[in-house]
Amino acid sequence: MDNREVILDIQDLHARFHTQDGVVHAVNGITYQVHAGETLGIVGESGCGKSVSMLSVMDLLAKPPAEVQAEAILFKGEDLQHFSQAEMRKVRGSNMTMIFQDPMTSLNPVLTVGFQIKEPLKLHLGMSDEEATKRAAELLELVNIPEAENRLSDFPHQFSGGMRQRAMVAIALACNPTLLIADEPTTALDVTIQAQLVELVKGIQAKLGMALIWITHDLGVVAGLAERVIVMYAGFVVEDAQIDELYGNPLHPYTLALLKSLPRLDQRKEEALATIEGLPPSLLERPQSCPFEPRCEFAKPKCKESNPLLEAVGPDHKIACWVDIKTGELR
Amino acid sequence: MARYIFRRILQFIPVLIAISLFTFVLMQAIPGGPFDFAGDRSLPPTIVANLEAKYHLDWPMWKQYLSYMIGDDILGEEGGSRGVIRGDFGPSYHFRGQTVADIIKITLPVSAQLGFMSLLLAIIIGIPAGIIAALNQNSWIDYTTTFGAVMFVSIPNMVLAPILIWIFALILGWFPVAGWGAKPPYLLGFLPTALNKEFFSHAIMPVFALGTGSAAGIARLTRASLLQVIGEDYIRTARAKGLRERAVIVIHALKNSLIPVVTILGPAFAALLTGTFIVEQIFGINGMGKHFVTSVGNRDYQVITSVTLLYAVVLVIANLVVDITYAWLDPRIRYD
Amino acid sequence: MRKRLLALFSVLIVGALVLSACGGETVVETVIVEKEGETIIETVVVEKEAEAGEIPVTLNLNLGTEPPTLDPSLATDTTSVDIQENLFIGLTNFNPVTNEVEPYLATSWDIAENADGEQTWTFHLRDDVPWVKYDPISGETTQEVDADGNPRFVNAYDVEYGVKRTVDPATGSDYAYVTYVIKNAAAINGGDEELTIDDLGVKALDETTVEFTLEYPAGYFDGISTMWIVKPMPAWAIDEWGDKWTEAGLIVTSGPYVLESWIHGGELSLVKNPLWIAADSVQIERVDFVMITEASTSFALYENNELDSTGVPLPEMDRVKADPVLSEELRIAPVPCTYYYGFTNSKPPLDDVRVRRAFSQAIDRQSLADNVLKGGQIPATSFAPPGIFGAPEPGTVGLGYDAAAAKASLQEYLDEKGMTIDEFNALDVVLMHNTSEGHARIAAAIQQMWADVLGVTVRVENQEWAVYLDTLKNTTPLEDMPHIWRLGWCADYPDENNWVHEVFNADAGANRLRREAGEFDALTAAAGIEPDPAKRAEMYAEAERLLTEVETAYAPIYHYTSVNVSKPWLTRNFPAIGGIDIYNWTVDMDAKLAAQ
Amino acid sequence: MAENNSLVRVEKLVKHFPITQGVIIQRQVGAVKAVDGISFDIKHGETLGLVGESGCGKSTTGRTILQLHEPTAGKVYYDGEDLTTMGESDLRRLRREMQIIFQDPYASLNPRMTIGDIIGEPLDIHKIGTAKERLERVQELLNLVRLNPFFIKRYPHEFSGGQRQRIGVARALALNPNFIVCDEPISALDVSVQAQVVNLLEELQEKFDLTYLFIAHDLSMVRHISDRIAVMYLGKLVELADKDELFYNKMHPYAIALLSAVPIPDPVKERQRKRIILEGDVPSPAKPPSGCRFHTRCPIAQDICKVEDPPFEEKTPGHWVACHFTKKAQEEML
Amino acid sequence: MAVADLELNSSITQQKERSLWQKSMDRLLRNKLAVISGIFIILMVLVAVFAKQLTPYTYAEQDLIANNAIPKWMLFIMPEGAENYANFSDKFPLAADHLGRDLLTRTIFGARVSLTIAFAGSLVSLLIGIVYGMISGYAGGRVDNLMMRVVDFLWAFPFLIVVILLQTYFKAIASRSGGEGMGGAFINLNNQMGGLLFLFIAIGLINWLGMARIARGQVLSYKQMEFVEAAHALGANDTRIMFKHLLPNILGPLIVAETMAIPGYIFTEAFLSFIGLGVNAPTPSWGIMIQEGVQALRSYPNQVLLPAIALSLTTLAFNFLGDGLRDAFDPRQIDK
Repeated sequence: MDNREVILDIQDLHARFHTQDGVVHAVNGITYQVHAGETLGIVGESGCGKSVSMLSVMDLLAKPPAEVQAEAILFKGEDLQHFSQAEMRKVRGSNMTMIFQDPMTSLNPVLTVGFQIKEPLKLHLGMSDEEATKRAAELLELVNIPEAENRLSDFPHQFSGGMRQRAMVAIALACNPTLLIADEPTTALDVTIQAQLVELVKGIQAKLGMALIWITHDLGVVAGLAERVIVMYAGFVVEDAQIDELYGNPLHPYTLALLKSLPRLDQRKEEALATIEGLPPSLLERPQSCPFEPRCEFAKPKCKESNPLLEAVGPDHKIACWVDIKTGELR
Repeated sequence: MARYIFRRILQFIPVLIAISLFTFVLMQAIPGGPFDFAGDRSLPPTIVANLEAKYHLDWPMWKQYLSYMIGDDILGEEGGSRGVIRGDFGPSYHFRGQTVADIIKITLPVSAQLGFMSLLLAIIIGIPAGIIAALNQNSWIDYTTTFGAVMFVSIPNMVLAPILIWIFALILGWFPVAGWGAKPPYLLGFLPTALNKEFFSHAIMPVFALGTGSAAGIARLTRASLLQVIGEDYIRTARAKGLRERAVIVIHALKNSLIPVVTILGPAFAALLTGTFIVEQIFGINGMGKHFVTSVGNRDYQVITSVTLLYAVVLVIANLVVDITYAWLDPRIRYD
Repeated sequence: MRKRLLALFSVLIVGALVLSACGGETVVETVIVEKEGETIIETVVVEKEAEAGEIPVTLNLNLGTEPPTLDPSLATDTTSVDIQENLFIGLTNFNPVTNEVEPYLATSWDIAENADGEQTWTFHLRDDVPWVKYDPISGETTQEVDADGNPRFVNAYDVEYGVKRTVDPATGSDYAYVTYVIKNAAAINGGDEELTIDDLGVKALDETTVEFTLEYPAGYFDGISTMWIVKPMPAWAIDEWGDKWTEAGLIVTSGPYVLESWIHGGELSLVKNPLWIAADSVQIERVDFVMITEASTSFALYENNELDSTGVPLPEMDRVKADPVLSEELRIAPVPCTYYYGFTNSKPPLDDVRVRRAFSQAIDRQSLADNVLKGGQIPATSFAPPGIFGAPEPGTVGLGYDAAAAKASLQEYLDEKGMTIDEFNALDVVLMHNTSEGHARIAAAIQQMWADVLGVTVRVENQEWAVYLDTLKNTTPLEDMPHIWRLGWCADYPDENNWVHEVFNADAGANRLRREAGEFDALTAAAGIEPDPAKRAEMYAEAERLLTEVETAYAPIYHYTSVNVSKPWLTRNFPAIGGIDIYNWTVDMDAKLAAQ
Repeated sequence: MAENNSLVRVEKLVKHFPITQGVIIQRQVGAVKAVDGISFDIKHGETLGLVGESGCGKSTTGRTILQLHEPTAGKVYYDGEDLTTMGESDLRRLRREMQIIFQDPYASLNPRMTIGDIIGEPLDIHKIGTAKERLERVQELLNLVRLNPFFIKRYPHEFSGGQRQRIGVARALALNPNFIVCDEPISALDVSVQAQVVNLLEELQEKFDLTYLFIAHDLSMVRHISDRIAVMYLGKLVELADKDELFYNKMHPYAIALLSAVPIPDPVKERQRKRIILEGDVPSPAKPPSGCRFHTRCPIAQDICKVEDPPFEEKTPGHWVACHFTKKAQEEML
Repeated sequence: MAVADLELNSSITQQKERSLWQKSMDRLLRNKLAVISGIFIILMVLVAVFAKQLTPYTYAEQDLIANNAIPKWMLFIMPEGAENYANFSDKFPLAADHLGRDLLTRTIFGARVSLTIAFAGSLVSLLIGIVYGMISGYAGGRVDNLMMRVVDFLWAFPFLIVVILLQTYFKAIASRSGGEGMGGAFINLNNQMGGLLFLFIAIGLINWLGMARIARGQVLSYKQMEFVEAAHALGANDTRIMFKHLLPNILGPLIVAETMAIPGYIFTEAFLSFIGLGVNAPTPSWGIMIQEGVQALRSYPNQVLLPAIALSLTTLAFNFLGDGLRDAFDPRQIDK
């Protein structure tokens, strides 16, 4: 077990969107903890609720149409749900920061990069413009942007995609956060640039010691980065395990299938890739059965009857499944 | 930027030539000349001939056009026209003794003041209303503002204006019935010399009648644009920084959302300036729009062509200003 | 950048406020400046000390439009004529009440025949009418002086100059044709190269005597002598300033008022001429004109006490007549103008007199006046209105409304041609008017009358004025000519010659009716030179009868009236001919101020 | 490089997109050198993988081969026929044999057309069969890509990404082509769906003896599906080899760095791997660096690299590389 | 096949197939204001089409005696003192105009003119705009550049001024007899339509610029879409791509823009009527009725009220419908 302090404790988080087509159940009661200095990977396919859950925690969803409920969202022991708007703003951007998927649209195109980096410095640290400018240049240097000082006055469109994402990292790091949430930050980037960014964030994390949540659909990136991984499917956490345990001993049928379906650079082609047939379920109805049941090769009648809860099946290993995939029998 | 402006100004030239030619030819193609009649009667042929000779309307059309554009001395004719290129717009056929330049000097500032203030009103009312509506999306504030905006767009100013006069001038007696509160000469050629009660009390109703439609249009556009911007990723970034909602809107959303609004200000200004006719007519304001329409009836060729030309110049300048503002608002756009 | 813009904006606003803070009244004037050796006319702002003391007796009127010119040679429209009537003295003048020609500049005149058998009119002038100029900056009216420093008075040479200026083709006077009665005027104005301007039949015999030699005898020349085109004009001022000589600050005038300021298209002000021969009898000290086209706005200004007199918009007539106050202020005055429908006499089916008669007799002119026009208009059966020399009494000559006769007349035609009414309607008779709401109303009403009485369908079309007159030219191909068209005619001088002869004579006029010349044309030509007034009147009455009853070449509809409201503190009259005579009006300023 | 069994042969292919300036008279002020003289061939029945980072010109290469872009220079032979000099009608005939599958399953299907119309369109264009025959063919194709023929009247937006991509495949197959350019067909799909599409493509290749040019940036998937792999950088080919040769004997510094950057879903291996992090960004193809285009980011670049563009040579049989220092690269970077 | 069976059972099989048009329609139908507006417009169209059947009077039929007549109940909207001058008659349900013509009838027939202008003007501008914009956008390169410069060029023409000049010309020409050939046929047709034809040609001709720009922009964005490349790859020719692939996709925004532009057309008609360049009397149009009614505003406000309300409600409806259509066609809300 991890003895480090739990800095983020999410308990039974739900998020729904009210749309014209009906209610979309994006997150359906997830529970997990993040420890200080820990790197947590959250993996899942598009629409599994991984981003929405983090945006819910950050209180960044527009309400309406979104609606968020949770038993508790404890950040450093305090329930964020009871925070006022002002208190929440203080947490956001200083203690808990976030970087987003698309570096092209996440920076304001009409404001200089420098201005955007300086904003949280002035806001949360009360720096003067001069101090902030100095610090902003340092931050840009920290994220490996050459001639950092000169580039503060550039506009985002004068930066390449990789540089923009690094500038985003600089903004997120501005106030030495306790927790950095990276929401698919490399998805839009090329492999070599992705490698740059991953190395950068790893290095910074080592230096600053903040906790890191890395949301991605790429099991490869997580493998080289995270200490612990959570796998999500259709708004549920289906598996939560230490990294080696998850890759070496996946216990949820979905995790297993996902890993099997990946072609691997380090392996010769053997035969056709394993596939997961079918599609993820529609989120318009709240599933009463196991959401993976229709696509699951281990499915049992029970899986159709009720939805399994996330349960510990070993030290630091939880799954939400009725079946023991080793035996193919009900647990 | 200077090069860009210079290039744009160079591009105006063919536009202006085309417009002047179009107007010139079209006006002459319409039956009836400026001297076929005097007031409510027609004139004998000898008199018409005298007058046409006096104003060189007996010349072939190409020559008349060149005389108008570049002047008689260049054509090697005696006539005294120095041509538009040297600032001589020729005489008015209808208002004997007045040149087109005289008329423009008096009427344009009035129309410009009216147009400018209406635009200002449109902006001052429209943009905040749009912002308020967008920030309260789907609330009663939003509905009221939007509905009010659409209502105002839907009332023609020829109805609005007399109603304003009836209520605010005749019944309540707050404002004078008609007229304009500024007189020539004008500061810098177009600004009223005194922004006093006299000026504003005269201006308020016509400006309102002219500007509300545009204000409502701008409000709708601002609302739509701001709503779109609020959905952008970088707004989420700004919120993730922990910025106050007001800072998010003012610093991060507003400038972006004004970009599409700015693009319609050019056409809106043109519409306000050329659309002053009805308001000028009803409020008895001595502006260029009113003058233009009467000139068409009078076949005052030089006035028509010159005023059209002038409108075109104002229009292209307004568009240029919009483009420059656009570039200023949006750093992604650079003209060079 | 934003800050800079803001700063600029604030400076502009503050600047404007500072300017506005300066007290006193600002008045705009035209001044002459010497600049780089050139004399330039400029408009400037003049700070006028707010004068303590009495408010001058002021009259507020609406001109409707900008006067196209204040130059007597060039004026053609009522707006211009209204202003210049008060600025320039005329040779003679109409009595505003009786319409008689009475002495003005000329104290008397003789008619004689010269050696060549030509008729001459000799006018004897008074010598005490000063030429004056108003200085807008000092507000003073000074008498003009000549090169030798002698004060200038209006004299016979000024009259000669004025007439010659009008006739000179280079002046481009629209109304020059009215002077064609003067010897050689038509030829000179028409550009006859063999004649010079000095061959014109006008000559100043001395300072106070001017002699006109006429082309042919014209008993109505006294009427012409009242007109602005033959007024004395200041040659030196016109020579100095050219086209600009009528601007405020430059204009040299001779009438009861002087031009104080003239903002083109906006406002125009007159002030009393203190040097005027009858200055004591002029009560109104200043006249402020606005130029508001929209009749309803003008009327609103009147109701708001911002105007002392104005026309009544037709749609407001019902209310005005019913309103206890406004109905008291309403004055309906006859105007010597006639509204008529012309027939294209050579275009089938209007080439048949029975059809024309049917159309004319089917018009219920009284109903039109009562229900559509509402301004007390007099139904017309002949052309010249009462008050014109030679005009028949209304109703004594011509065809009035007679539905049965109209029907019968058309039926007779149809029977003869073997047509049904539908076949007649298939001929697509067009009634055309120039674009105007009033004409459209009348046309719509008459169209309906024809449909009701005769069962004919007439198509109504309208054209913009300039196009319309172009269409009505007698050079227009017959197929482009509408069958029926509207026009109006107003008196230049109160004589039948100006009416039936100049308008309808197939040889003299434009012959829009497309008539063949006949008895009528010979009669009107002869009446023009007939010296015996009684005989002339008889001849004109016969001519009127021939044209309406026998030929029915056109259909007179009504004689105009002017429908005005005037505030109780204003005493005014409504001259039928010429401009408004403000110098004869009075304003009770105490009552006016009390009302405001 | 001509080989007898090659179906497609590309010789010194160049595609520049002009950058113009001027209002009425346009003047070319530069060019985006998207593809700048590349040569390779694709053998009958094989899958050639073409990898590279975004903006390297790999998609342009695919489109230029199919003459969807007019090549600026160079030749493209299909079955011995030169496509670049071919007339419009001949080209239309050959289009039946060459098809393309696109990256974006959303943008590649006309949202206003039904699935039946989309898949049937090639038949319609080439006037093949009667309406009924076409309908049958469409149903057959739907079955082939494992979609229910019942969907024929549906619109693209009613399908998931994977399904749409299969519709795209069905459309490409409608005319029984020999050669298909797969332009990043799986990049936009979720992991679990990628495998479905890749398997389908492989299955179809076997069934219909198809030749693929498989363009991708995901090297793992390229390795899985390709027979040979070409690596592109800034409009040039830098390395071309049999896939195993490329993975075990990579020579070009860029290929080495690229492969090292690909993450492997195995935490144990990830911890042991040597990763080469390239500095900086890919330069703009409008202003490519002089000499070897990779020299600005190359960890072993020497002076000569800035001046001299290394030739694309066959270092070992079937293994082509464009680098002055392949040995040094292997020694220092592996 | 197992997979196929699986697909058959998956969630999407339960839905009915719906095209994007239908989807947009569904979204539109959910917008209450837009639906009400749509119904109102349809109602107005029906009123215009069946005008003859709806009223026992014709628009030109007069009862001079009953000029300005009002029914007694209407007194409550009349100004003070109206009972002293009003001409009471129950013959006309919503009062009569100055010639004793039924106002309701004229308003109903006026809908014909205004709606014809609305639809014909938008049709003209849409057609020209689509063809021009599509050719320009599709051809690209020099052709596009040249064609867009022409649009920019024309953009500098002051719209209202040009309409006034054109309409003066058209009216002058049209009032002459038609004569032979194409021109003659046009003139005759125009005369039969009471002068409408040239009016909406004038309006449409000028408004096509905006449509062309939108069409071109849309074509440019869709041209790069892979489905267009796919069609190329399949051997489709340009015509097929333009009409089968591009046109259906670009139509949505154009329809939205055109709906938004319609109030402008209706207003332009009213404006031209106000300055005497509208349709020929006695054909009623709302513009002419407003112009006539406004003169009588103080005495008979009812006369302007009816056509003004009709016009305002119609433009209001088009505005709301346009808003609704814009939301319904919003690509961000449709796909995915």
